[in-house]
Amino acid sequence: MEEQVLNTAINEDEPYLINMGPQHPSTHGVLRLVVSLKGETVKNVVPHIGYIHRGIEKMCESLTYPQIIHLTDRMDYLSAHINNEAVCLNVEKALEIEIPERVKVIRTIMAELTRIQSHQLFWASYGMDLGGQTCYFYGLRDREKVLDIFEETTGGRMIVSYSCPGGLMYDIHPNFQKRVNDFIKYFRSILWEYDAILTGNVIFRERTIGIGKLSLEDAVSYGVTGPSGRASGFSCDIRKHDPYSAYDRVKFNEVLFTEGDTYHRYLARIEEMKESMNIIEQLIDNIPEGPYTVKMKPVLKLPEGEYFQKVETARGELDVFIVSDGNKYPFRMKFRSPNFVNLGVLNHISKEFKIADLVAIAGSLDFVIPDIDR
Amino acid sequence: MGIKGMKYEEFKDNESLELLRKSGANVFLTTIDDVINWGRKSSLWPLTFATSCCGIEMMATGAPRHDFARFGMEVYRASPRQADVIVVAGTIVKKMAPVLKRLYDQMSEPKYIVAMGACAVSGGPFAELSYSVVNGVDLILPVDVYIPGCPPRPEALLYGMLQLQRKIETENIKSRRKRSAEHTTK
Amino acid sequence: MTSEPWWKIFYDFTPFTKSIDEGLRSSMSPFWAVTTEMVIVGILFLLFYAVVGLFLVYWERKVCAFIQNRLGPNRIGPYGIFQTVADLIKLLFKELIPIKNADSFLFNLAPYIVIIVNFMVLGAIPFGKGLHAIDFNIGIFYVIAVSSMSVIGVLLAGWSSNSKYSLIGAMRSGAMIVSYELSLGLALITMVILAGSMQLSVIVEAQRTGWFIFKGHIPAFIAFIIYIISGTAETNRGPFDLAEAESELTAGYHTEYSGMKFAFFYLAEFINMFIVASIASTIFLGGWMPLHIGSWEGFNKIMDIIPPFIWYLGKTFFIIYLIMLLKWTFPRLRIDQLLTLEWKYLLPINLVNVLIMAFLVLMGWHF
Amino acid sequence: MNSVVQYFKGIADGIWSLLKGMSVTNRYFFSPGKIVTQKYPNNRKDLVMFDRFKGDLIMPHDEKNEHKCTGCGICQINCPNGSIEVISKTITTEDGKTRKAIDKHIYHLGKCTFCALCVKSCPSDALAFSQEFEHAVFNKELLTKQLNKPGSQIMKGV
Repeated sequence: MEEQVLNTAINEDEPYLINMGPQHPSTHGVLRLVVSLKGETVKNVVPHIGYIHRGIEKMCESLTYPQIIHLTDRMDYLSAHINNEAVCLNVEKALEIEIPERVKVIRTIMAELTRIQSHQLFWASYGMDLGGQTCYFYGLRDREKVLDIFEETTGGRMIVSYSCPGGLMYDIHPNFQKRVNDFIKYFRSILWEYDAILTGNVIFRERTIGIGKLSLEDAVSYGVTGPSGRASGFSCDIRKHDPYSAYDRVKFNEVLFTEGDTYHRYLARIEEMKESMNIIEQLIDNIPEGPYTVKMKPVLKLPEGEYFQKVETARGELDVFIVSDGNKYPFRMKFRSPNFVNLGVLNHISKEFKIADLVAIAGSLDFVIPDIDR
Repeated sequence: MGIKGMKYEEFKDNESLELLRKSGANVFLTTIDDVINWGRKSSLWPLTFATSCCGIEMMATGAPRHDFARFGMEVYRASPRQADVIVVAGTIVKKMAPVLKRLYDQMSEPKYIVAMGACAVSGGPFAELSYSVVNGVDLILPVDVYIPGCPPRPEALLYGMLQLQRKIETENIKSRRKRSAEHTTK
Repeated sequence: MTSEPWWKIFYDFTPFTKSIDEGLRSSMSPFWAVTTEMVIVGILFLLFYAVVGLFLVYWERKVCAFIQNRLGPNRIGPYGIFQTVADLIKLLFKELIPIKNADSFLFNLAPYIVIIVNFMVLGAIPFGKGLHAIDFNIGIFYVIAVSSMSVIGVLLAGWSSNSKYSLIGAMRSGAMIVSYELSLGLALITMVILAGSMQLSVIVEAQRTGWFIFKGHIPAFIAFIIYIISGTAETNRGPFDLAEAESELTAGYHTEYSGMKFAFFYLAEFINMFIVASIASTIFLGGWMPLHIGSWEGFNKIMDIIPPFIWYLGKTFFIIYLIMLLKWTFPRLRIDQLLTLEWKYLLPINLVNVLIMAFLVLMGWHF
Repeated sequence: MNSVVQYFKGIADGIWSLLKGMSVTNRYFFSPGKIVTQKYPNNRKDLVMFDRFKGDLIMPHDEKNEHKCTGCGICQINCPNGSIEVISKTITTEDGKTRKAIDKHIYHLGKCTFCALCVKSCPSDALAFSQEFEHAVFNKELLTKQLNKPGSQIMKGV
């Protein structure tokens, strides 16, 4: 047995394979990366997925449309509300229902809050990936304040299940506006700490600038969307190009960088938090009065046909595609999840970097594994 | 010894606890057992293992608002050899089940399993319709405490960990040995 | 025993230890007297090791908790001070997993090497006036020589566990410690030039009129910073914790260790930190010497009221806090950046610094 | 010459950025007033959940042990993952009519995802959410609950 061990160990040409995951702190879940190393240099990364494949698309075929909403929460759980919204918008489009203005505005505010809390968690866990544990605590401390807003209005901290076809599950809580205003004031006053601890830190900058460069051509051809794509200069913000809900009436900048390295993917998320706060500020004080839901039929049947809706989640473009045969269940349901597509680029951009850089690159793409596997 | 800040009667499921106590009744709980149990229950180091949404709530429990560290549980070990408890936070699918079993086998005795969230307790939203989800971790591993909720809020997780501490208190050498013998056959 | 009041002992332990030594020597042969003394000192160090180790683990957890806006362990004992005792009890009764295909002799040996090295260094540290196990005339040389041996334990641990993560961790740690040993040594040599002696008790005594960090002004300060950086690297602590980088290598070189063997590594890290801090406080901040400023007699008298070992502990814990603050603020460096930092920045600066210090001492420009 | 300036400028900038980070963490260490930790088991008495918090599904009973559930089974149909089972029976009312009534309203807490579709769809508002969150048990069977209390009756006028 001992000879065997010795023989396998010493071979110059053979790659040194290590398994990152399925249980590994840096993969943020049950992603498995088979990494071939030479010394500490990464030669090849092969992602193995399916460790949390739950068959959500197949399950949707035996659930009614309101029931599907609660499954979409559990795909990309950090953008739970935006996922709900995507399905709802698609169903509403198919049924040709006019949605009250109030609902549109509230959905937009909730979506932007969701984006903020997702990026806060990104900041927290990215700091932890790079070894700065304190970031994790500061990020989650501020995230709790968003979760409080969610919980007060929807009854769920993170899995909100707030939208439903035709409107919202409940009206907003009377405290909603005050809490959101308080949060924005607080968060604006605390953002400089994020810069002092991580963004400006010389070690952090050394670790991230110039690492894992993704060119614009590659970003387009791999279909990398969201902040990761926009850091490479790929103008792919659906809120801007194909506005839904209340995005057509707010002013905001699409965060675009051209460098496309790990640092700018990180920076894109920090800037997006600020833009999200701008969007919320424009909407929060003039939520139009009106009903919070449209009276719907007890059993929703989509007319026969194919329906498509895309939204911008915190990680990129989420497409929902429904094929209906006129029944109360969808005939086929397909989600184009941003994480799955973004994962494809990992091998391309992490070659010839160190193993520590692989962690930084994978962290900057900000995976949510259940969204990859669905 | 009990749990600081919460009375015995305020806990749920005291019946199962009494049953556990009785099962080891022919061996007296010695002072040594008490001391060992005190050590074990006061320093439960969890494995960093999270599959889905419940993992984020577990992270939130470690965050300043709820602070796992007060119970001495903030030492998340990435290596299963050094961990004491797996908090199964999230769905376990059939591809992941052997990996989880292996992680459990790699842990050193004494080891505990907490099923956190609907998916780990019973398969949750995926139990009926999905073709790939294990309907509850208790099918593959001996679970000590079940924490329902989807996902359970951090306080609920803390409550579950207090329940686990109470369970550890009832153990003695004999029941410990019996338990580990059962585990290896399962 | 002298006729001085009993509390005088806290200011000077020399008469106390001397009387014990004389008592022993009068009742038995010199060989047995020395052996008995060694055993007593060994037991005392063992106790000290456990207490300081446990306290530092607790202290670290509390410090990071306060930095991170939370409470930290507070449920076991008042303010949670028995938290680490509970950890110890748990680890004592935890299963030790034998690793298949591991080199079991080296695998079991590695934690002990780390621990033994720790003990050897502890012996050379002056904890207070007269509280000094061995007072070498080459004290600093001994400390540098012995403390660099702990890397052997780490390398053995990583190599013998036959795990890929462990091996990478061990190799990183090897490369790191070998290079940082240089700056550590040079930073100390800078101060040896100023002190004119390698004997730790002489160095402390030389700081009676002012600590070296003030005496040697700029070069001493640079040496202090370099010493803290390389000392942190030497102890494998963040931001230089590459050998056990959790997000990259799960637990680095001690991935496969469980139970008490893991606890040895865990404790050794903290004792190492204590050693680095106490050497820093001895050489830069005057060890047990109270804060004295030149010829201010009154001020010096007031400072003398506080017993020396309190001074020593205070300074040491200040530096430990500094090292902890570093760990809990900064992200981790990459291995090539770590070596760049050493070879491109610290080493050249250090060499120039040694020259400047020598020049200062020659010209007599220090205070 | 330029590279020498760059070298020292790099060092100075680096140290400055590190000091900025350390000042933040150091400030938090010395301001214990900013600690946000809630002491959970000790603050149970005054721990109030938000009123919309979904902790547990309940069937409110009034003091006469009466509930509003008619046993129609709409909640069971609407539940996406089968955590509700309605077992109904036929009873004969006082005026001689036979009608459907609830026998057992079984709720699997271990499966529930708190999507609130049952509460929203109930035509007679018989279901509600409670703020209870302490559910952890040692025995999985205890998570299956019967929501209607034994011997309970349907409320008049529902």
